Parts: sequence; C-alpha cells; structure tokens
Amino acid sequence: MSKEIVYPYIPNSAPDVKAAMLKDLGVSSVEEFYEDVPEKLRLKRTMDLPAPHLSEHELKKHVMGLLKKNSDCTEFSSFLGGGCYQHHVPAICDEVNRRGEFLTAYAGEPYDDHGRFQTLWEYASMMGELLNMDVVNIPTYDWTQAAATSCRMAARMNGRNEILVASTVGPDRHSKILDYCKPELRIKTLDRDHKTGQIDLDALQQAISENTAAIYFENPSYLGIIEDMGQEISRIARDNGAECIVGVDPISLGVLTPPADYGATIVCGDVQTLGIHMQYGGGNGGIIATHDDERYIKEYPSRLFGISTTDVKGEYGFGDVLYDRTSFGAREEGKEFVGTASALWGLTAGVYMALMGPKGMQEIGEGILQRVNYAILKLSELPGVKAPAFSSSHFKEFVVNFDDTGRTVAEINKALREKRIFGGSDLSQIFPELGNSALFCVTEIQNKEDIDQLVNAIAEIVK
Amino acid sequence: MSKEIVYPYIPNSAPDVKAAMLKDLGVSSVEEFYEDVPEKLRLKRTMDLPAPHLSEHELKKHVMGLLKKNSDCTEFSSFLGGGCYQHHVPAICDEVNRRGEFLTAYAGEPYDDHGRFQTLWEYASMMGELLNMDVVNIPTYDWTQAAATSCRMAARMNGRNEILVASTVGPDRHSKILDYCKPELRIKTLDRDHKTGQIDLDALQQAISENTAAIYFENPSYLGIIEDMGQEISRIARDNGAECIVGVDPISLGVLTPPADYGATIVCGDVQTLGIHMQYGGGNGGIIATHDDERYIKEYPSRLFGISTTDVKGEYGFGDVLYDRTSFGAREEGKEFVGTASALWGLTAGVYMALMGPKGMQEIGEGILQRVNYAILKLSELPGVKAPAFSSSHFKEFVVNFDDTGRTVAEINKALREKRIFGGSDLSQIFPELGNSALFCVTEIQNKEDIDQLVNAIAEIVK
Amino acid sequence: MENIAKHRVNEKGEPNLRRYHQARWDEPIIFELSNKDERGILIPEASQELKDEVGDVMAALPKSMRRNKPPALPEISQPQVLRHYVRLSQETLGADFNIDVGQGTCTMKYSPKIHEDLARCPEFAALHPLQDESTVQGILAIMYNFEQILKEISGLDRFSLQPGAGSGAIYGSASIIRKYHELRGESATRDEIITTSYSHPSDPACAKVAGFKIVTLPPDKDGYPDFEAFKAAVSERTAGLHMTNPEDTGIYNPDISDFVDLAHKKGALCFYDQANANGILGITRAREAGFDLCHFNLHKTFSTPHGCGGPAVGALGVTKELEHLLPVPVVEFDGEKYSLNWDMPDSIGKIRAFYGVIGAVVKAYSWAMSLGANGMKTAAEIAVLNNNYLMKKICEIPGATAPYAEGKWRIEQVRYSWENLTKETGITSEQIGIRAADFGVHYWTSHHPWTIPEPFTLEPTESYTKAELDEYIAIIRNAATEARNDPETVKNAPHNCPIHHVHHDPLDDPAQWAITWRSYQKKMEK
Amino acid sequence: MENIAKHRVNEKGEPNLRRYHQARWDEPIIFELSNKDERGILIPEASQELKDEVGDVMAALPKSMRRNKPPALPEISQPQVLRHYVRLSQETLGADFNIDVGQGTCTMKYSPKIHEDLARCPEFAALHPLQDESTVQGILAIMYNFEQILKEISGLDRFSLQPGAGSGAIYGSASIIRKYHELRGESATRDEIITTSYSHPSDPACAKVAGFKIVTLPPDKDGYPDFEAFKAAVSERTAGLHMTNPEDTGIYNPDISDFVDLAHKKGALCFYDQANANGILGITRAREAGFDLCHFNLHKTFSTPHGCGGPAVGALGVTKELEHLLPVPVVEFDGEKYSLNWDMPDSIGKIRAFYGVIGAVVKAYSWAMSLGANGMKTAAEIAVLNNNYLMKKICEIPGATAPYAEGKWRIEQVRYSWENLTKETGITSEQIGIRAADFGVHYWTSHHPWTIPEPFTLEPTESYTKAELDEYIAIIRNAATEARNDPETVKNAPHNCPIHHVHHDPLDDPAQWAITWRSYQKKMEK
Ligand SMILES: Cc1ncc(COP(=O)(O)O)c(C=O)c1O
Ligand SMILES: Cc1ncc(COP(=O)(O)O)c(C=O)c1O
Repeated sequence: MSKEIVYPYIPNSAPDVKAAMLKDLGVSSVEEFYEDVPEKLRLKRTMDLPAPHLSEHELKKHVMGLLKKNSDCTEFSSFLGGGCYQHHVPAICDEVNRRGEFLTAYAGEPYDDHGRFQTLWEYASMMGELLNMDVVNIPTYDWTQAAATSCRMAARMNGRNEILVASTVGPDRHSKILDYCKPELRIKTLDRDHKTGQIDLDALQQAISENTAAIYFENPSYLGIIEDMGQEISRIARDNGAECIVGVDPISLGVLTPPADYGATIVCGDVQTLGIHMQYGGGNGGIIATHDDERYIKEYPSRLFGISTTDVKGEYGFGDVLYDRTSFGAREEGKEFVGTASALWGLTAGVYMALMGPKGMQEIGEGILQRVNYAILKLSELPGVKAPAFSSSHFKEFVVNFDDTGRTVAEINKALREKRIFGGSDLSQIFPELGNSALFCVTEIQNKEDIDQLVNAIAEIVK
Repeated sequence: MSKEIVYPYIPNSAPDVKAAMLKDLGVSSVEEFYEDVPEKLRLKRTMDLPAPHLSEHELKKHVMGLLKKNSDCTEFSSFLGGGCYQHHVPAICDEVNRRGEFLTAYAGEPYDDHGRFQTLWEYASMMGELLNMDVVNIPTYDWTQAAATSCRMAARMNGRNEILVASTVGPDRHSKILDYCKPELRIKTLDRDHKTGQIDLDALQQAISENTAAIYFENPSYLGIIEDMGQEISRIARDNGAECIVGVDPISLGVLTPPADYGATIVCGDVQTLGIHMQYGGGNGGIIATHDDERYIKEYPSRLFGISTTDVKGEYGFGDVLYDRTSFGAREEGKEFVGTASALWGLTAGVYMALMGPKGMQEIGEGILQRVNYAILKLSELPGVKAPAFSSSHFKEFVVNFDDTGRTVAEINKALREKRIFGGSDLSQIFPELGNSALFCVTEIQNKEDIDQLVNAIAEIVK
Repeated sequence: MENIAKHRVNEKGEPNLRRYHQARWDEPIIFELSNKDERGILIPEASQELKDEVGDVMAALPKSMRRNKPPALPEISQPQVLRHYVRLSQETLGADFNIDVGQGTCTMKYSPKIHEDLARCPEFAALHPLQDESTVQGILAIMYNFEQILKEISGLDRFSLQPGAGSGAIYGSASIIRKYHELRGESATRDEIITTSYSHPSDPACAKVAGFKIVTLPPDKDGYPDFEAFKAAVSERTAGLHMTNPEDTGIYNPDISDFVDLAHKKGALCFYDQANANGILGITRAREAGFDLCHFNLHKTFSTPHGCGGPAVGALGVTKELEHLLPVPVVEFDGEKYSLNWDMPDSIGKIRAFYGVIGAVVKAYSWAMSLGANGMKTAAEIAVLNNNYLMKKICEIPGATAPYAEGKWRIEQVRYSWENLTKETGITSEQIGIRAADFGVHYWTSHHPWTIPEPFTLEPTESYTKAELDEYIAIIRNAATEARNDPETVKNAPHNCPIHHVHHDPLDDPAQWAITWRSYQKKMEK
Repeated sequence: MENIAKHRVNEKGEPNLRRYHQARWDEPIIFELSNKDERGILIPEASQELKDEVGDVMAALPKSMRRNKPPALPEISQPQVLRHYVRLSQETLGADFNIDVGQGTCTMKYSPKIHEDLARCPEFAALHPLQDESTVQGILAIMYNFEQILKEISGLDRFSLQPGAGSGAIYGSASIIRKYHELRGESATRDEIITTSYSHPSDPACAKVAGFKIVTLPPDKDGYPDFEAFKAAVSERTAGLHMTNPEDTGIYNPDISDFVDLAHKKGALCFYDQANANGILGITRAREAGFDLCHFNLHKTFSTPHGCGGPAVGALGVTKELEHLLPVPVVEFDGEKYSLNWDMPDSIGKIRAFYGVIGAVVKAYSWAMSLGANGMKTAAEIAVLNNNYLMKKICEIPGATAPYAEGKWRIEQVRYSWENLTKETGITSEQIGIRAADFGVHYWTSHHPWTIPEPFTLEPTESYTKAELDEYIAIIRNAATEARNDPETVKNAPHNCPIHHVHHDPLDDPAQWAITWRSYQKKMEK
C-alpha cells in the first residue's frame, strides 16, 4: 500500500485535482489548513486501527463473515417479544425506505423535500386514525423516549411533580423514565392485582394526590395483559387533575380500544411493529399523540407537521406547526430538545398502515389473539407449566411460569435452542416476584405448526 | 375462502367498484365480455392448480423454503465457470437496477424514458471503449444469440453459406449456432492444436474457401485458453473475403487485446461478468459490436441507439438508428427479429464499467491472471493432476486433467462438495477427447486461502 | 384555510389534470464526468505472497494479447456514478410510477416487490448453473412446479422455460416445426408459415429466420383474420400456422379452431402466440382450440418486470407429440429428486444459454402461487372489465374510434384510431402520444405497418383503479381537445419531460449517426 | 449535428446552470386514494383447526377493550400504495441526488450502498435483541470492534452506542455529569452547565432537561467563545462545560484546552460535542484536549444515511473515570466471547430501548473498516480542502462574506453571511436558499437565534468533486446576481420544485392548523 490510494468515496483524493485546488488556494499542503491546531493537541502518529478492507468485495466478506456468526429469527423459530417484535414486514415497506431519495434526505425545505413532509404528515394522519387522536408527532427515538417525554409534558402542563407508573411497564421504559424525569419528577410504582396482573384500583386511589402529574400505564402491558379498567383509571386521574398517559402497541389497535376512547389524554408507543425489521432492537420510533388542544400541542418537543395552502390553488403544502416551541427555535427555552430522530421508521409505518387498511389491522389483531389463545391453551396443558400466569386476556404476549417443572427458564431456553427455537424471554431478573417465568410472544407469523412444535419441545424438556 | 377475496394486486376486484363499472357498461356480469368465446373452447372447470398462498408472508415462506434447499456460491467456495461467472457485484449495480423507474420501464418514448435511452447509449459507449469499436448493440439475449446472429450478419453481408467455428467454442453457443444458422449456413468445426489448444492455422488455411462467410472463435476460449494468433487468423479470413468474428469475455479486456485490434470485424460476447449476479445462468446479455460501417450497421437485428440534438440548445436527445431495418419496422423484411431482450443487464454492465474505469479493469484483469497462474501452479504440483491440460496462457479458466489420479471428475467433485467446495465443471461429456478433465475457474473473489483450500482438498482426495 | 381537495375535479366531475413535471436533470454524458485518476471501486488485490509466487503475469502474456492502451472508460468516484444513474432513473417512467395502460400489448401490470426480494436473495442469485443437481433442488422444484402450472393454464403437455423472451419462444416454435417436418422427411416441401397481419412482427420475422417463407393473412372487414384467404393459402407447403387470439385489436376470434383444424388437415402444426394471455386465464386454453404449441411471456401475463426491455422469458409449450423436440435440458421429477434431462437426441438444441432467465421464473411462480386458480381468473376478468370500461370512455372522445367489430366487447386490449381527429385537425396519433407524456403517462401507437390509420393501443390490465383509468382518459381527452383548440401546444410537446423535441435526421444519416460516445467524438471533430 | 457539450460552460468558463426541474406529481393525500374494500396486503390466516380450538376470540375480549369502530385508515390496493410513495420519494431531494453541501453542520457525505445491503440482510435485520448471547456473537463483535475504533479516534476509554442521535448523546452526557456530581455529593451545588452561543441548540437544551441551569458564552470579536466571559462564568456551581470545536463557523479554537483546564480546576466535567468530527479525524482528539466526555454522530462523520431525520446513533464516549456511569448494558469481550454487561449499579440506566440503532453501527463500522486510519485522515483532509476551496469562491461573490477570523483557514464548514446583499437588495438569505432549490440543491441558513445576520452554512465534506463544488457556487452566484438584476424571480421562487410558496399562517394558528388528515377534515367542515 505504498502507492497512493485514490479512495472511491473521496473524489478529490485524486492527485491532480487535489494539487490544482491547493494551488488555487495558494497552499502547498493540506497540513496548512490545520495551522490553528496547537502542537500539543495534535495526534502525532497514525491512528492505531485495523488494516482496512479497501475493496468492496473484501469489506463485504469481512462484515458478512461476522454477521453470519449470528443465528437469526428466520433460521430459528422465535417466541421473543418484550418490546421488539417479529411481524411480517411487507416488501413495499423496505422498497420505499431504501429509496435513496428518502434514505439520504435530511433537513431540506418544504419545497425540495415536499415528499418527505407529505409522507410524514400522512404517517401522523394514519397513526391518528389508529389512535383516534388528532395530533401525532414526527416520531421521536422510541417508546422509552416517548413515555418519558409524555410524563414531562404532563408535568409541564399541570406543574405537578409526581408520576404514578404501573408495575407492568417495560423495564427499559421504566429505567428511561426514572433517569429522564429525575430532575423534576418523583416516580412511584403502582401495585398490581396479583391474580389479573392489572393495576390495583384501590392502590391507585390511595397513591394519587394533588401532586400527581400523571398516571402512566401500558395496554397491553409489558406482560401482554390487556388492562380493561382504562375508563376507571382515567376517571380517577381526571378527578384528581392528573393526566392519563397510556402506552400502546399500535398493532393491537385493529381489535383493541384505542386509549383515547377510555380517557387517555396523552398516548405514547412505538412504530416498530408496523413494518419495521427488528434489527437487534434498532427499529424503534416513538409515538406521542394527543387531542388537538393548544395546551398539549405547546408542550411537544418533537416536530409537528401541518398542512397548508400554497400560491397555487389546489396545491398542498406543508410546514412545521409552532416551530418556535422547539429547541431548534428557542434553544434551552424550547420544550426539551429535538434533533435527528426516527423519521424513516415513521415513514415506513405510514406505508404499512396504508397497505393494511382497516381490514388488515382487524385481521392481524384477530389472528394474533387466536394464536395467543391457542399457545396458552396448549402450554397450559403441560404438567408443571402455568400458562398464563395471570388471569386477564392477553394480546401477543403472556407470562408462563415454570416453577413446578423443576427447570429454570435458562435451562429450558438452552434446550429449546438446540431445537432451533428461541423460547420466551427470561423474566427472573426483571420481575423476580414472578419466580421462574418467561414472557412468550406469538404473532401472525407463527402458524399452528410452529406453536405445536414449541409446545412439544417444551413438553419433552420438562417431562 | 368462501368469502369473496379482494386481491391486493387487483384493485377493481373490490365489489362496489366492480359493480359500478359493470353498471356503467350495462352489463350484469364479467361473463358477458366473453360472449365471443365459443362454448367448445371454454374451460368448464376451475383450473386445477395448487392452493395459493394469499398472504405475502406465507408466499415468502413458501418460496424461501424452496430456495433454502439450494446451496449457493456464497456458502460454498466455487470454481465453476464455463459461461457463467462469480465476480464481485458492486452494490451500486443492484441499487440502480432495482430502482422501480428502470426495473419496470419498457418501451416508452425518448421523452418520458429519456433516462433509459441515455443509460443504454452510455452502456454501448463504454462497451465500445472496452472493445475499441464504434458500434455496440442494445444487448440481445446472451452470447449464444449474439454469436449466432453475428454469423448470420456475416453471411448476409457476403452472401456466403459456411461458418468455420473453433472447436473450443462454448457448447451452448455451438448448439445455438447450429440451430439458428441451419436454414442457410453450414457449420464446420476447425481442428485445434493438441498441445496449445489453439486453432490450428494449417487446418484453417485448408478449411477456408470462397464459401466461408466467417470464422468464429472465442478469446479467451471456453477452455480459458488465450488465442494469440488472432492477427493471423483474421488475416486469413480477410484474404479469403470472410468476416472474422470473435467472441470475448469483456472482463478480460483491461489486460487482453481487444479483438478489433487483431482484426475482428464482428465481436460478440456477454455482459454477465460485468456486475450481474449468476442467477442460475440467467444474468446474460449478448454483445454485438462492429466498426462504424454502414454495411455492418444495416445488418444488426438489435436496436441501436444514437445521440441527437433537440429543439433546445445543449440538450442531448436519443433515438433509434435505422429503425426501419428491424422487425419492428419491417416485420419479416427486417433483419432477423427484435423484441424484449436484456436491457436491464446492459444498463447494469454500464454502471459496472463506469465504476471500474480503466484502472479497475486493468487491476481486475491482472488480479485474475495472478490467481489463475497461482491455481495452475499449485494444482500442477499434485501427483497425477495435469494442470493446465494445454500449454497456452490462460485467463480465468483452465482445464485440469485427472486421468492419472484414477478418480473421475464426478468422484472428485462429490468429495469436494463434502468440503463445501464446488470443483471445476466436468468436461467428460462435452469434450470427451479431453478424457477425465474439468474446467476450473478462478476470479478476483478467490484469495490465496480459497485456492490453497481447493488444492489441499484435491490433494487429499487424489492421494 | 381553503379546502384543497375541492380542486381535484372540474365542474363536470372529471378529474382535473395533474400539474405534472417529470424530473429533469439535464445530466451530462457519463464520459463528461470523468476526472483523471478517480476510482469508483477498488479491486481485491491478490495477497503479496501469491503475487510473489507467480511473478509478472502481464509480462508472461503473449505479446500480441497484451492490451497496450487502457480502455478509455471514464474515471469517476462512486458517489458521482450513483448520482448520475439515479438521476437518469428519475428521467425514466417505470410502470411503478405511472398509469401504464398506454403500452398496449405489453401488459404493464403490477410487478410485486416481494417477488423482487425473492429473486434477489443469494439463495437464488448466487447459484451457478453448473452446480451439481443435488445442490439446486430448490430452484429445480420451482422450475418444475411452474411448468406444471403452465401446463394446466394452457392444457399443453410440456414446457421449456429457456427462450429469452416472446420472440425467442416464437423462434423456438418455428425451429421445432422445422425439426418436426424434417424428422418426417417433409422439410423440403413444407417451407411456409402462415400468420396474420395483426400478429406481432416477431411471428413472421422469427419464422423467416428459421427458414420459412411467410404468408400473411389480411384482416377481413370485421378485423378477423380472413378465413377465405386462409383457405386459399393453406396447402401441403404449409409447415405451420402462427396465430394470436385475441390479436392486438382485442377482438376474440371465435373461429380460431376452424383455422387450426384446417391447418392440421393439411399436415401443418399450429402455434398459438399467447405472449399476452392476460384476458383469458382460466377461460379458454390452447388445448381446447387444438394448438400444438404456444408460448407465454412471463414479463406480461405473469407480472415479471420489463426491465427497460428484458431480461425475460418466453415459456414455450408443446403437446406430447412434440415434447422430444424441445430445447435441452428439461426438468424432470422422479417423485423424489429433480433433475435436468439432457438426453433428448431429437431436441432442437439450445435456444439460450443454460436454462433461461430463471429469476423471471421465480417471480412468475410467485405470482401464480399468490393468486391460484381463482385469483388468476379474477385477474383476467378484471383486466377485461377495465378494458371495456376504457373502450367505452375513449370512444366517447370525439375523434377517437375503435375500428372493427362494432358493438362487440373486447378482451384485454383495443387498437384505437384517431383517423377522424387527424382528418379534422392535422394532429397525428404520435403527437397526441407525446402530449400525453406531459402528464406522466405512456402511449403507444402500433407496430408497423399501420393497418389501422393513426392507431393507438391501450391495455389496462387488472392493476389499475377506476380513478386511474379516469385520469388516463382525461389526459387523452385533453390532448384531443387541445388538438382542436390549441394545436400548437400539442405540436410543441413535450413540455414537461426531461428533454424537448428530438431531431430525427442524425439518426438515419451515416455521416452523423453516433451509436457510441467515441463515434460521436470523432464525428464532432470533423 | 452540433456539438452539444460545448454548451456546458459559459464564456467565462463557469458551468452553465442545469435546466433542472424536480419531479412534480401533484399527488393527493393518501386518504384521497381510498376505495371501499380495496386491500394492500392480505394477512396470514390462522388455520381452521387452530381457530376451531380457540373459538370466538373477539367475543372473549373484555367488552371495554373491544374496538367498536374500525380505524378509518385508507383502503388502497398495493400498486397504488407503492405508486403514491415512490412518487413522493421523487419529490424528496436525498443526498444521493444532489450536491448536498448546503446543509452545513449535517455532514452530508456519501452513504455507501454496500453498507445498506449489509445492514438489511436477515443475518442482521432479523435479530431479536433478547436472543441469547451465544446466538449474536457476530453483531456483538461488530459493536465491540467499533467501540475500539471510536476509542482510538477520540482517545477516550469507553463508548456507549445506545443514544438515538446526537441530542440523545448530549442528553446522556448531561445525565452522566449529573450522576457524577451526585455520587460525589455535589449535586445540590453544581447546577450549571456552560456552553457557547455557537454550540448546537441541543447542547443547552439537553442540559436543561437534565436539570441544569444554562450559561451561554458569547463569541468574542473573532468568533471564538469568549474566554474572559468564561472565566467570569465558571465557578463551583459549574457542573459541566459543553463545547464544540470547531463550532458552526468552522474556526478551530486553539485555546480549547484552556477552557477545559479551567473547568477542571473548578471541579467541572468537560463534554466535547463532536457530532461532526469530519474535519479532524486523525488530526486531533478529545483526549489530547483533556475532555472527559465526547460524542460522535454516526449519521455524520461515519456516513450512515440520514433517513429523512433518523434513525441514528450518537456514540457517547467517556474516560475511564466515568465508565461506570454509562447507560446499561455495555459490550464486553473476554478474549473468547462477547457479552452484554448489565451489572453496572452506578449506570444512569437506559437512554434508549435495548442497545441503540445497531443498524447504523453496522454501517459506520463498515465505513471505518473500508478506509482505515489513512483513509479516515484523507477524508478529513479532503473535506477541509473542499471547504476552503468553497469558502474562497463563495467569498468572491459580491454580497457574501465569511464573518470572523479573516484570513484564517476553516476546518470542515463555514457560516457565511448575506448581510451586505440583503442591505443592498432586500433579498434575504432564506430567499436565496429557496431560489437555490430551483436548481436541485439544498441550502441551510442557521439555527436560531441568528448571531450572524442573514446566515447560510455550507459544509462540503469529502464526497463531492471540484466540478460539483463549482456547480454549487454557480447556483449561489446566480441567485445573488438575480437578487440585483431580477429580484422578482428570486422572491417568487421556487419555480422548479414540486410545489410553490407555502402559506405559513395556518401553521401557527390553532383554528387552522391541522397536524393530521382527520383534524384537517374537521376544520374544513367548519
Ligand atoms: C402477441 C405478442 N407476441 C410476441 C411478442 C414478443 O415478445 P418479446 O418482446 O418478449 O420478444 C409480443 C410482445 O410485445 C406480443 O405482444
Ligand atoms: C454540533 C452538533 N451537535 C449536536 C447535533 C445534534 O445531533 P442530532 O441531530 O443527531 O440529535 C448536531 C446535529 O445537527 C450538531 O451539528
């Protein structure tokens, strides 16, 4: 590699043009441009980095070689959920989100990036239909961010300093809320009913006070439980002047009541289930939604796009609503902060919703309910296996307790892996009170054979 | 499936719109549109076809399930060539050829499809540089078609009726030429020199006559041999009033002399090596090239695009050159026939050549020569293995004879497969005179380790 | 704020035309982007050790074969190569983008993206055709299964997927017909193939290449191939009959089997050009009409994308009697293993390299498997519904007609005529078409020669909504209206395309034509 | 035929402007495409047997939780969904398409397509984050290896790849700073973070979210953060210093380590916002300047595409001293196996779900591995060369200046000013930018507040050719010339974009704003 390399991604590393440009600037070497960097701050050696794979072929071989060391969920039959879900991703979702126009756009104007504005506005519009709410943000990072921001939005609105959080909130969300709300808000965990796994309404009544900025719960919860007392919970919140924040998996909303209908005032959630690959947990985008009420809208940190007219009759234009409320507009005087977020996944979720339509959403919801009920039914027939651990209705996920099998979840999952199955995720660390339990997830991509295979494999392992 | 299905690809299968359209036409059922189809010609039952996989997920599962039964050349180390080659395909080649604009365009006008005309014209232009020729067609199906058409072009030009074909021409090409030229031309095979594998010039001198429309040979030949007497061969052809047709693998032309430079008057070949995946042999596109001489140009059956001006100064426009010579223009009075061909692969080869540039083509050629020589060297050290079987220089491919190992190629290849290697293709059926031989192929994607692994594996097998 | 949507339709409830402009990038020729020493991609170098072992391989080449001047390809960095091509892509109007009903006979239906994913995965794309059969059981299964589907759709007995497109299949049929008669010792006397004036140009052209004389039947007054003319033409010299039904007019010929029967009586074989079978899937088949051979374009009826003009497959089917003549190899299944059968001594040989464009087979198979028998029939029926809807509306435009067979329904396409409009305004069909491009759609006239004056050919397929058909109609109606009220706008079209009116003279003038950049440079120097 | 290429440049040898028009599709809102009962995709049905076993699951749902009205999503067939989105894509100006030097501070460099292929293969895309570590050794290795690369580039000791973008990392740094002081019992007294007026808005904003008071240093007369002001501001109340270097002006602050040293002296931690480190790779590092924390935006320096605004990664690095505070989990390697370490009791907890946007890590790792140490340094150097070339040429345009530090070279970007042009012509920077869009490029002014009057910010990166830079300059020069000679053309821009001047009032008016279609429908009804 002694000969000078002209890098394919660096056109002006070609010697002649580089020399010509230097000459044009009256400079003898690029070194001169760095004259302001003091000697003591210089790195006086070549960075100590692995030798590069200069050719595309070798690079691909190297990276694919590493990736092939993974076993993925197309090779294994997976029952993992817990905040990241394997649903079918329609080919068109990928077709659209890999188009260079979208993939490599960023922060253009409503003119040159009209398509970006329209697709993201349409995303928000379709999400609004799923949620039955009029205002939806351009997605923030993920549900953890959306939940934490929802709490702070509530507190900003009512000036209170306490959030009541259901005990069945996802652990990542819980952790994020704790950190993110810390300077201003106390987080209290609400007890749950031991049998149903749902929020204990008495405990809620006792915990709520005039300090309560908001109640936050998820429906279906992290444990797959459908909370059916939403109406009551939101009434209690309302009666006490608190906001009712509900986190939701939008793929459930073809069959489940949207939180707004049972009184949620702020809704958060994640778009990953809507046409986005799991990507080792990198496919998230955080939904925040409210009604069209200025008090709420003013508190969003995210960008909100609005529709408008143009100088030409019949032409749609778009732009930012209340841009000045953002940190882009007002630095630290803005609401929290905004920056690069998860636009591409929002756009993709839009494509997904447009493909699915009302019927698709209903059918996928119903199909998941059927499969989950079937999985529960079959697992519950196994000796020593308690499925589900809670008596409520479930959507997509459910807890299975293995206490009476004499096997730990870790052991069972290891044995399942030998059969090319990823069993449910181990809850024993994050919900120790559930004992030796695992969270199983079933989606529309599992058919009867897949579930039977799981059940038979577990039967064999625990027998 | 008793409920009526609305197919995602068939919008007007939605019942209301279908009914409205039927009503608009005053028709009660689609059946009526078929009133001209006589009863006796009707299929009076439902077609007996497999139950469909209506959902995209199930379809994907079904087809991927079948495809996963294959073992492909990313899993196995492959030394197969013989007309289809595993080269590195730059990511951009796929990026461009899967863009919906190109992928789903067809036969638009030079206005709405300006980009298609320009890219294909640019393809021809770059191929012209590789070949050192001024006229290149919009690719026909593949090299077999290009070779057969080249023969008929020659015969139309000089009105003669015999083609002399080298004995080392690819078997598919040979078969195609036989069938395609049959009504008008006799095909005679030229002897080769037993030691070098190259055309025997004496035999050629003897075979050629005033009936000879053309000589056709390939360089490098199907057996990887570099014919180095091109100048003499073309002189003999010229002296006898015959055309000199040479088939060429364009990826060799960074280092090898283009046929035009040693007197070829018609050049044919295949674009597959230039950025197109193997696809089980489906990635071909047939090159035909000549000098800018009206006598030749009039004989092309393919479309030829030309550059032109437009009503706006400085604007490039494109269109068909001598359209009326084609069957589109003149039915059976046109030259052979034209239709859907291999445009997408031509376009892709254009992207490839643009990426490679002169240096890329030189380096890939040199790198292949190095690897081939190395593979020959190492294999030749194995007892009983004769590599190469011919004494000429080789590009990318070479014949290995295993007569003295006591093993058949089939046996050796079977043993190699167990080590996840695809050995050279068995020549014993198509070139029985070569005995128990195989055609090995080495490209830029093999490194020393891959070749060593092959050599060691064979060493073990034949020992 | 005003309601924007209310501007979508005019007072008559017709859609307002789109304010369309195609991307215009005014992109240079790729050679103009070249800068010395730039690289688009780097090549994997052989290791030093390997290089040391082999020495100077360039010097070792025979001198005559050492290229002495590097090819004058452009030198361009990767981002710029990409940018050039993606810009040019936006200047190309793929079917994904437009209401592509204007390329009649081409069956521009939707090509599902999932199929593209399937055909591009390494499990297929990285297969070498000479791999041992044991390692390609999956792809052989797909080829075999798809053949079974085509057999049921056509009623014929065996298919080759090898031909590289419809024309390749037509050529193959002619070659099989030739071989058939040859094996019967009749090749010397049977040297004619009869076809019709509305058949695709490849029907006569390919038959001619195979060595046959061509007899072309004119249309009768209703647009059908003239049966009387056929009776007069058919004889012991007739080797084959190449017919399409419906032809480009979209009119179904109810007497098709009479042609076939008579041809058979004279000892000829009958080939059914079913390049486009989109209107009759599950309705009527080659078998019932008595044909000996037929072909399907997978890039039409079976939805594989057209790729700017290929790659493609013309699947060629034959009856049992002709099976032994098909190109080699064919796929066999013994109930356990799939294999390639090369042992066919009577075969015409190869039509194309290896086994054909199998990527298109993967897509076509996926299409068939996503619809099944009912879905395919629905596709046909809706294609026909759409076509008749379009015909009604187009014929309501003053100046447009659908010649022949008045009052009859058409199958999947119609060849229309602007004869009246041209007489009235002087505006031609081609001009109307170029004006249509200003609104983002394609438009095709007809192959040559034009039997119908000022023709245009529309084929809506099943893939478009009623609203899209209405929009297309509005575009055509607008152009016809302009032909009367504002002919200059039509004559000076296109206005909203990447480029303007192209000068045609340089393309047919040997002194000016330039088929490559190098040629252009030379001619500009002069 | 005339030589077409000769029209490429004008008499002065400057490139003629492109005859550009962006695709304009005038596309309806997706709800307008809805037709009753159309389907975009079908859902895999559970088998009958399964359904029979479970019965009516809908009826079994708690009544309150059974959705009683289906969501009013549009009903659209698949080809139409695709067509809508691909059309809208053409109305979006991605970096693949344009000379994207006008989005200064965003580092719009080339995102190699090979990386996209790698991150989209199932071997990565189909990984679930809760898979057992033994089944994800490959991706953990990439995360670990990439962390090692970042450590060497920055000189810091440990990185988290979890933050969802630069702002997430800045927030994370503030949270770590908070926790650091908390563990030392100083959280009550250390409640200020100092930053500079040219830092990114997220620097103060995120620190504020973490509970800090913000102190913003003004620029001194040369545009550097004012060291005297810093001396006055820094105290025992100072928890942290958030600085960028170079700031958006592109001027390298040679006294950076003086700021750091003084902050350290007062017990504060120093965070280096290296969102964009593109000009200094291999030249100077956070370590040598003494920083305790820093972050890199993988969607800038490391080439991962911007995706219309994410997903992204802000890789957050710290010194050994702060390692224990990083978000959980971090990746460990014991020489044999890679694992996730959750056992970090002092951790600030989660910043984002799971481990971050690992797809971006795959791409960034690939970028680093395709260049190596020399290549990355070359990228930096050429980015800086391009920037200074651009600066020279832009400053030659009458009316344009590069305020501050005259005569000094800049690093990777420059904030320019049209103050003079605006005074002379009344045309503003924003108007110039919209006019630039008429030639197919982006243009960005600055974050708010505008410290430099009528600002614009250009950052050419290493990805563009000299010819492209010249074209961009010509576009800007043209707009400035028009501002003088033909101001109406500038004021009425855009002319060649998908839409025309957008009315801004409805966007800030509660009675009119409509953030969703349903809201718009309701407001239109009124
Ligand atoms: C009826 C008919 N036959 C044959 C063909 C030729 O098919 P291809 O273009 O695939 O060669 C076509 C295609 O236009 C056609 O419509
Ligand atoms: C210096 C600097 N810091 C922080 C950020 C914020 O990064 P992000 O948009 O990824 O949140 C940016 C991005 O514009 C930046 O340029």
